[in-house]
Amino acid sequence: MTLHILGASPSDRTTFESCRDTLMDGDTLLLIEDGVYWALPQHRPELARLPARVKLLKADREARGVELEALAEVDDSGFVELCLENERSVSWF
Amino acid sequence: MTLHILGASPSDRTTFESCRDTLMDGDTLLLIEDGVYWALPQHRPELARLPARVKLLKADREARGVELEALAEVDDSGFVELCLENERSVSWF
Amino acid sequence: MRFTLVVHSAPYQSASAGTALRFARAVLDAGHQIHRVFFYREGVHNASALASPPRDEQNLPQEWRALAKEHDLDLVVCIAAAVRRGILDKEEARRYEKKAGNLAKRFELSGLGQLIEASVVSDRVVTFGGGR
Amino acid sequence: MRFTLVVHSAPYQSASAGTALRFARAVLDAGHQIHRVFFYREGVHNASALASPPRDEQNLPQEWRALAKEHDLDLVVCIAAAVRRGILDKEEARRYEKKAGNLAKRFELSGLGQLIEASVVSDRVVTFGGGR
Amino acid sequence: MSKSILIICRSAPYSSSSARDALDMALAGAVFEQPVSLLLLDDAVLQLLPGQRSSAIQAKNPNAMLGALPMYDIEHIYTSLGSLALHGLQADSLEPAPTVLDAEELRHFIARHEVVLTL
Amino acid sequence: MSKSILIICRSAPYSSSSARDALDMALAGAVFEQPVSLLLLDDAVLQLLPGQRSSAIQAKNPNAMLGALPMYDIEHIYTSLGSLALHGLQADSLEPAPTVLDAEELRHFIARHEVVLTL
Repeated sequence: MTLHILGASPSDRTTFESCRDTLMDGDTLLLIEDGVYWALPQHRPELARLPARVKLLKADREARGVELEALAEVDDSGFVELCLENERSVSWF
Repeated sequence: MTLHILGASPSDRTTFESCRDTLMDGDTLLLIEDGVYWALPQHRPELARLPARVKLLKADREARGVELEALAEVDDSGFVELCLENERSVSWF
Repeated sequence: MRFTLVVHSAPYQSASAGTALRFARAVLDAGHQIHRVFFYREGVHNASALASPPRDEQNLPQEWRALAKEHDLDLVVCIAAAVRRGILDKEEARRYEKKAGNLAKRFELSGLGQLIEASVVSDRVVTFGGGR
Repeated sequence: MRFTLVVHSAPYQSASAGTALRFARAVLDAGHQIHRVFFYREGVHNASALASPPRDEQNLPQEWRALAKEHDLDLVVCIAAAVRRGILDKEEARRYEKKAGNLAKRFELSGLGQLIEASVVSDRVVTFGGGR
Repeated sequence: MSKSILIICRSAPYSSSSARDALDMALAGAVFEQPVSLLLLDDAVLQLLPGQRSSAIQAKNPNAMLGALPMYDIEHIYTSLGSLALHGLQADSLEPAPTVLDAEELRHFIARHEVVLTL
Repeated sequence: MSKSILIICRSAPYSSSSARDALDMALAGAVFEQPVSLLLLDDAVLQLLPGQRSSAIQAKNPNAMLGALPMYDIEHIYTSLGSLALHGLQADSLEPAPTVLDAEELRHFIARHEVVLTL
């Protein structure tokens, strides 16, 4: 299992699509930095279609004023936990 | 009249679309740096639909191995000329 | 578990420079080890001894130094990336005939082999990119 | 005609650092004037006196210095952007209690007012960005 | 001597120093008594999202400073319909509320300025 | 001790130092006798365009060094069908010719490596 870490804003579709196309069942996608803007209502439908579990990084989401609503988030220690639960991480930026 | 200078690759659609949406009749679009990849056959149809004259920066095009074919290019002194022919320049990156 | 962090961005260039520091703290707080932090590409500027941010702004070079002191971290800056970009230790300053170096204390210049070694011996490697 | 150039990127961060230098040469070759080159954001690293690229690589700080010497160019580095990022002249080095500065000769630290003034008095202003 | 200066920022608030650098440029223009316009395109419209608690990442919130621009005689912050649409935002839910330009207005807006600085 | 290392580069050859930095990482892996794979995604596939005359911009052509990787026991340069499609390129017109992974192969390819370094 792989932890995918996406830090790019939805305005960077190429990065999102490359990340999306490498997700496998059982993988986790962690949205950090400008990646948390994927949780804006406009972009959620695409998140919902991903085959991976999706989590947001709490500090980055709060900083940017994005609502959590029905999504799951982790704090920095949860980020570390996700790294341990998965065998490898791939960063997309 | 405005000189628009686009340095972003076609993989950055957001930058292209913002640039495109500000072009007026009589404006010139100069493709520099990774912007010259817009001259790849795959991306040409979109260039052809722009309301502006399109030029490539020669050194950047040659460096990246992109064919000129039916497009127009300028060398660095032509870049300076384009700045003078237009009242202002807007850089997109 | 043993972590290695790879940092590609300079402090003001990308949010990821700050994310890396927060992650490092979280790793240590959870009782895990950091085998190495490897600064590559523009990330070498995290090791500037001359960076002088306003008081009300985060000072990443200083915070890395403090964390390294507290936890005896191995902060390695890629020597080839650093020298090109004007980050020099005393020895490199001499070699390139510059008056003084500017590598902050607790950071060390070394080769990419240190990244490969760290990748091999660590349980997890996490890249903090941004600004491709 | 009078040009002002604004440079936002560091030498290895974006191709635009090199584009700016080529453009400056072309302006001068065509017999026009450069009122000022203003280095902002990561562009401040073009003014590093410590950058030491391999011999077979372009050395942008050195080439800017040479061009400035030949044409008496006004190379202004935004002081607020520079100090944060660890580019200091002698005076700033003293102010922040650092042993030495690292601003290359021919470059000068000054405020954003220099960019505004240059924008007002120049016929054309061209931004060399990259790495938003 | 005076020139109309347009500053175009296209970056989200914390992705880099870009948002704050654009503000500093705008303020410098105002201090030197030049007519300055600030146009937030694409991700830069995200600078106007309310409720940013940036202390969580030890960063300064550019949003607060955007609200102070009228004190420097920069009365309007501009954005485009396209930028709002990119992230599905409504102007009246943003703080400070921007002046929204449609496609045609945007083109003429740019052409109305003598100097355009982008970042 | 040995680990399989995947290096993913996503940058065009001259947009930044990324392409050359990825190569340096791959070579360092090979020198330290680790099994290294180099995957060029998205704009990085443009590193393989033939006929790059980079002396025009005083830059080194990473293409030449990519061709030398087999000497360091890095036999394959990988890319994806999606990356070729992004720029409308054919693998057999590229130099050196990459090994192309379809979507399914790409996912398994990543999962096969113990360490993934991106830039």
